[in-house]
Amino acid sequence: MNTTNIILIPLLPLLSFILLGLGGKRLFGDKAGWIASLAMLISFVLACGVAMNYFGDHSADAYVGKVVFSFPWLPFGNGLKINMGALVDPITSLMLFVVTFISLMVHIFSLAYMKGEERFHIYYAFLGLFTFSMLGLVISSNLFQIYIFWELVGVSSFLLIGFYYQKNAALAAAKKAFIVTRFADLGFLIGILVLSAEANTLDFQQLMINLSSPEYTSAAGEFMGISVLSWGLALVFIGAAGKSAMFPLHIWLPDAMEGPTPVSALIHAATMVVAGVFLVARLYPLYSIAEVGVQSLISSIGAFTAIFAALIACTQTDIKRVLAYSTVSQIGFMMFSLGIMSEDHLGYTASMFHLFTHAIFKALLFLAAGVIIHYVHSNEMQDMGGLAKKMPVTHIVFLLACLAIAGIPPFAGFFSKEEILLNAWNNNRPIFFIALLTSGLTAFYMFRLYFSIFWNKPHHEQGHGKKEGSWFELIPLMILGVGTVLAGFVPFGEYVSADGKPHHAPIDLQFSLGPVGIALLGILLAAWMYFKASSKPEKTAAGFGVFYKAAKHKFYIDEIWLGFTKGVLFNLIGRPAAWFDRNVIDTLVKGAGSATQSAAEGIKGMQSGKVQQYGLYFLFGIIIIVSVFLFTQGGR
Amino acid sequence: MNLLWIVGVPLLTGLAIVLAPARHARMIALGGAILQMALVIGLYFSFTHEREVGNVFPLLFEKQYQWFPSLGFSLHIGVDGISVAMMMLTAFVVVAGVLVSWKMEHMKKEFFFFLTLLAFGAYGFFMSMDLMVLFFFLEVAVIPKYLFISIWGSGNKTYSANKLALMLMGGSALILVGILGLYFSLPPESRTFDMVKLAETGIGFEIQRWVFPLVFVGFGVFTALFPFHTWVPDGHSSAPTAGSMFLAGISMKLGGYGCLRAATYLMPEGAHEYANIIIVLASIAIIYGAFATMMQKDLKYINAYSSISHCGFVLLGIGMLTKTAITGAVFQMVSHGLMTALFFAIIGMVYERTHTRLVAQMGGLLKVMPFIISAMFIAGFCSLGLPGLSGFVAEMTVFVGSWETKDVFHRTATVIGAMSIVVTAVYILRAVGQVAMGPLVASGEGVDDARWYERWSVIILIAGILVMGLAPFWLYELVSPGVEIIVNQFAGK
Amino acid sequence: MNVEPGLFHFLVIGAVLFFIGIYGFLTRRNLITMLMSVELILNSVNINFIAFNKYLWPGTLDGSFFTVFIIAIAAAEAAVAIAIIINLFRSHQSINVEVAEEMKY
Amino acid sequence: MNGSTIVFYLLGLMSIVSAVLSVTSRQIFRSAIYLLFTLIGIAGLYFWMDYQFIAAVQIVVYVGGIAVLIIFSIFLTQQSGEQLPEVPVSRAVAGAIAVMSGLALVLVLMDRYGFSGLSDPGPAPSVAAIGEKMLDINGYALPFEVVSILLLAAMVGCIVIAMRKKSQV
Repeated sequence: MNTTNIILIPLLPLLSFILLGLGGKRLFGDKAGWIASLAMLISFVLACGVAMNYFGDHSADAYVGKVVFSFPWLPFGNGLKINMGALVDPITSLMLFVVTFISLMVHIFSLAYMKGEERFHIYYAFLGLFTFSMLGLVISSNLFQIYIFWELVGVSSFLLIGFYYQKNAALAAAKKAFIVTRFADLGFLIGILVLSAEANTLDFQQLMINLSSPEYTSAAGEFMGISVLSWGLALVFIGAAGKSAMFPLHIWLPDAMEGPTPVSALIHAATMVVAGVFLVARLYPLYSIAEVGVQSLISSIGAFTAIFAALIACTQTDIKRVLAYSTVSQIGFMMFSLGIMSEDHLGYTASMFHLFTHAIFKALLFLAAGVIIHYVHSNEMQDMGGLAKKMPVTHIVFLLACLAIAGIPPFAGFFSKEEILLNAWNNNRPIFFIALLTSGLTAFYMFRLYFSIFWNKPHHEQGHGKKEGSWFELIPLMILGVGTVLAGFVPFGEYVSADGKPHHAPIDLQFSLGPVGIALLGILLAAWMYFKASSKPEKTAAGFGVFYKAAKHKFYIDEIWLGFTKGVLFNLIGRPAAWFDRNVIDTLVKGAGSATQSAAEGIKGMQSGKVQQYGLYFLFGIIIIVSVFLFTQGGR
Repeated sequence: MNLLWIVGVPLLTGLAIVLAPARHARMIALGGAILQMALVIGLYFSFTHEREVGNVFPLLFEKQYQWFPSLGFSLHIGVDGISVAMMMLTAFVVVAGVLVSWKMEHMKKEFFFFLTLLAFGAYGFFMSMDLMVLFFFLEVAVIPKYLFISIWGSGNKTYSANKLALMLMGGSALILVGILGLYFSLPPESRTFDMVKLAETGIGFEIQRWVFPLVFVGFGVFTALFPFHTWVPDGHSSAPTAGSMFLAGISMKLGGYGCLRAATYLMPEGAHEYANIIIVLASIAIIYGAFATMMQKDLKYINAYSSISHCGFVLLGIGMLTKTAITGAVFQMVSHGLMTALFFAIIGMVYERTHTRLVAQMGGLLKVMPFIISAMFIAGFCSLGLPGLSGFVAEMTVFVGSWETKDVFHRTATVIGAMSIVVTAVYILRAVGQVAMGPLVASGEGVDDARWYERWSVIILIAGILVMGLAPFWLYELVSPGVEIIVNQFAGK
Repeated sequence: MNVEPGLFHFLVIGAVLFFIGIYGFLTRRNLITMLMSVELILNSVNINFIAFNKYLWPGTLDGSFFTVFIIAIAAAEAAVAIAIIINLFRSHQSINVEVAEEMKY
Repeated sequence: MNGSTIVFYLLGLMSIVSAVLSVTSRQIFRSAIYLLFTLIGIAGLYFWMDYQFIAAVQIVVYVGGIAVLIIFSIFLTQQSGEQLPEVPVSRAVAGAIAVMSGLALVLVLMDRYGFSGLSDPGPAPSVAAIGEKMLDINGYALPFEVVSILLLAAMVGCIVIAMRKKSQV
């Protein structure tokens, strides 16, 4: 295991950030993208090396986590300290590969896609910052370290969503993304405090040993009837839910589509949004010993988010928003899979597997959507249609990705989704049925998208002979397309499992019939409605009535949040606080001042300069003093 | 290293400014400020060198000169890690403040003289080990501020200057009463103003009980202790740019340092007695300041109110009385000093170009002044506690330290404090986002980016923020022995 | 109470005159009337001196001398005061004390 | 109650009543005349006490000198017959309260102390004794000279103050 390599993996993107951020335009001009892509390529190669090295080492019975490097970054006085380190274990290796791979694809894709942007170098600088933060997050060996990078990915996401900074929508979306995740991070932070105080350490490995030790579990405290450990984990889960856009904190993700499309592919589809899943997976050993309530919290929120987002996705018309809701839904799958704990920990492997395959095909979908959007200059579905012939490469890879996400064998999504469903079937039937329904919906909305874009009505408006896209765009699409086809065949369970031991995931063909069947049903329905332009969609929508309208308006969650922030935070707390400060406290202060002043005004008259008045005071004074002496001690 | 150099250089600089022609004032001030910075950095290195060679004596470079022997006080100076950290903060802010005021035209000789005088007061304050001398330097650092605001200020400056001066003087009065009360409550043979001696001999609980609140509240006024914080918004918003930087960057730290050194260190039992009240007030200040900030429309008011919130962390840390929390309080002082000075410097630059400080009248300025606005983003991110910048380190240390005490009260206070990070994010992003992003407003057309002196001013402060944010361990190593001495006072009792 | 006039009676007269003088001094705004009040005060003091001299130390002369000196000084004082009053009247056309307030502020 | 006692009370009453009138009258000229009566009454009291020399000085200096001086200055500064402004009630009341309480206090004090002089004082000093003592080097010679100088100074001062300055013409 080469320590330097592991440190270099995140540092190269950081270097590219610093170089491009400080002197980008002057030093490199239009070559900025190449510099960043080169750094990313080296990172990717190193990451592959690390992963192969790690998984290639079969000497031990199981894959164990190794802290390959660690130094105290910030000690606290009480024995706790933030160590900056690198923990290499199966999911780290996996994530290193995924992040560097997707990031590399996005870097290459952007060379063409973002060409001619005024802030081209800044874009690459931010991509570098994001990639650095995300890589730092996945190699974290310390709970606080993960929080640090967690915040950094949040801020790079803010910067990238707001990349088109002159658009008000971008500003609003960037703020919303940051603030909503920040709100969730509050839970994470308090969770960290709880866990660290319980375990007296922040390092993951020691944390898990300490908190699962019998000495601790026997002496663990309670708060409001729930063990402190469960509190801590539930709070950490809030953070994870925020970053991974779980209901009801999902509202930021669809808006985040205001950012450049490659950014959506990288951050809001493949990597950052799964950080929550990664975090829960990182703490999986603790969640598995926590109270059942915490586990079912995770699984029920995940499952609800999955179906909820899928329903919304069926009604959206902006293709990036459809994809965004689809992302939310798929992350819901990963999340509930983690939450359904069982003896064999199949959910863990399945979730990670799905994370892996989803990253590839969702990045593909977004990048393809980017190509399409550039081609038709619109995000709206009704401006598209009949593009199949104009954009053959995009068409094929898009189809592959849609099949993958719908769970049609032998594409990537099939295998991972199958494991998730199997785990749910074995351990939690209600969630299984929800997930099954969601699978059908997924197939439906993805093919709705596919048919609307590529078939439906003939494309005639513009761009005869227009190029589909530059090779810099198409090559990453093809690579990802290949990945979509092949990723499912990775014997994933061999490498990634909760306990590090190889895990043979059974593919039960009989069991698969149901999910695949329902997915096919969804596809057929979509084909029936959208293959040819017709009025069927409108009629169906009308048939659903209020329900359709609610889904179209995202079930009004945004409005509820807006009402909460505007109504409660601003009007109920902020405004009174500001008012109170200016009018009550300041009045008290001013009152002290003006009381002094008026007292002075009052006694100013005594200093009239009139001798007679002074004489009067003098006389009174004498009288009073003499009387005091006379009647207090005058008795003698 | 003789500490007197560090107070001597600003004094000599001030003298030179007075004597030299006005057109050289800024050059002399800058030279003096840079010399001070060099001295302070040199002090840091010789300090760490002494520590490395095993000098474990709590105070280094200690010196004691007779001053007023008949009144029982002497010029007793010495530094520990906390002082060195605070002095470095001062040095950074002073250089940045001089640079920002480079184009000051109105009464520039006086302006730079007072700037230097403030530095003199602050350095002296951070190294004095005698209560009376401490008080003397505190006053030296306060009075020029009144002049800053009333001469070079803007807006409702007379009102603000009066308010600031009166409230700070009120605080000083409490401190003086406390100090004198302490002195005369002691038995005659052990009467002294020397803090080291006082800490050694200890002060009776009955005395601590009534002196502690006086001294703590007195210094608390300086560091915006709720409800004595209302000078902060008015004072900061009326002061000239460099004045706001000093006010928020250094003066508010005088209060925090004083609370730590003169109140908590000398009177540990008093601190225990009142810790819960301090925590309650600090928590209120944190969350209430944050919410009040959310509704402000003027950039300077936003930063001033957020200073109330951030200084709440200093007091929260002190109130928690654990080593980590107090370390966090010191971190927060340094961090907030740098960050808020940077913020005010930038607000001044933006104002100079757009002639407005109202957030609603700005927008899209990133396009025309990328350097300034990028720095503003950094200041904003530091304020909302982004890792890699100093604010994060400070806040997290306070939180971890606060969480240590395992009861519901302390933990509730911590959670309330932590809640402010969300509110902070809201107001910072609202303000900075509005200023930087969106369509460019008309007032931003054709303005230029930062000039060389502004660039350097910003770079110096950002360098401080980054060094602290990226490598907090060295600051920890510097500060923690000093904090340990304070905490041992509790343990010893 | 003894109706036979004695020391006490003179002292009472002196005190009453003294306070009448004070009253005049405090309430009048005219400089001449104020001067007259001052004369009353001085006279009441003289009465006391003489009465003490007569009833307490009959063999001595000190009370008388004080009285003489007081009268002499009162004369001087009156002369100076009237000179000032006349001068004031010339410059202000009034001898009301409240008119002369240039040095008040 | 013999004649001497009646005379005493009459003299005392005259002094006090005219003193009161003197400080309250709104006619400044009358005020001066009442003052004159008070001074004469006091001189009478000195006679009653057998202090003829003091009484004589009182009449010569006060009645003959100061009172006349005051009357002259009234003529110089005031059209006679003009009424003085009325004293505001608040000022009168404040003054009265102060004076009354002061008087009460003094009377209480005197009552406590219980001044009781000799019931039969000896003979009053003769004018000759006064003259001798006045010029005795061990007596009052120095004060006498000092007072002389004071009077001289006052005289010079009066002239200087009251003299018309050239610029004022």
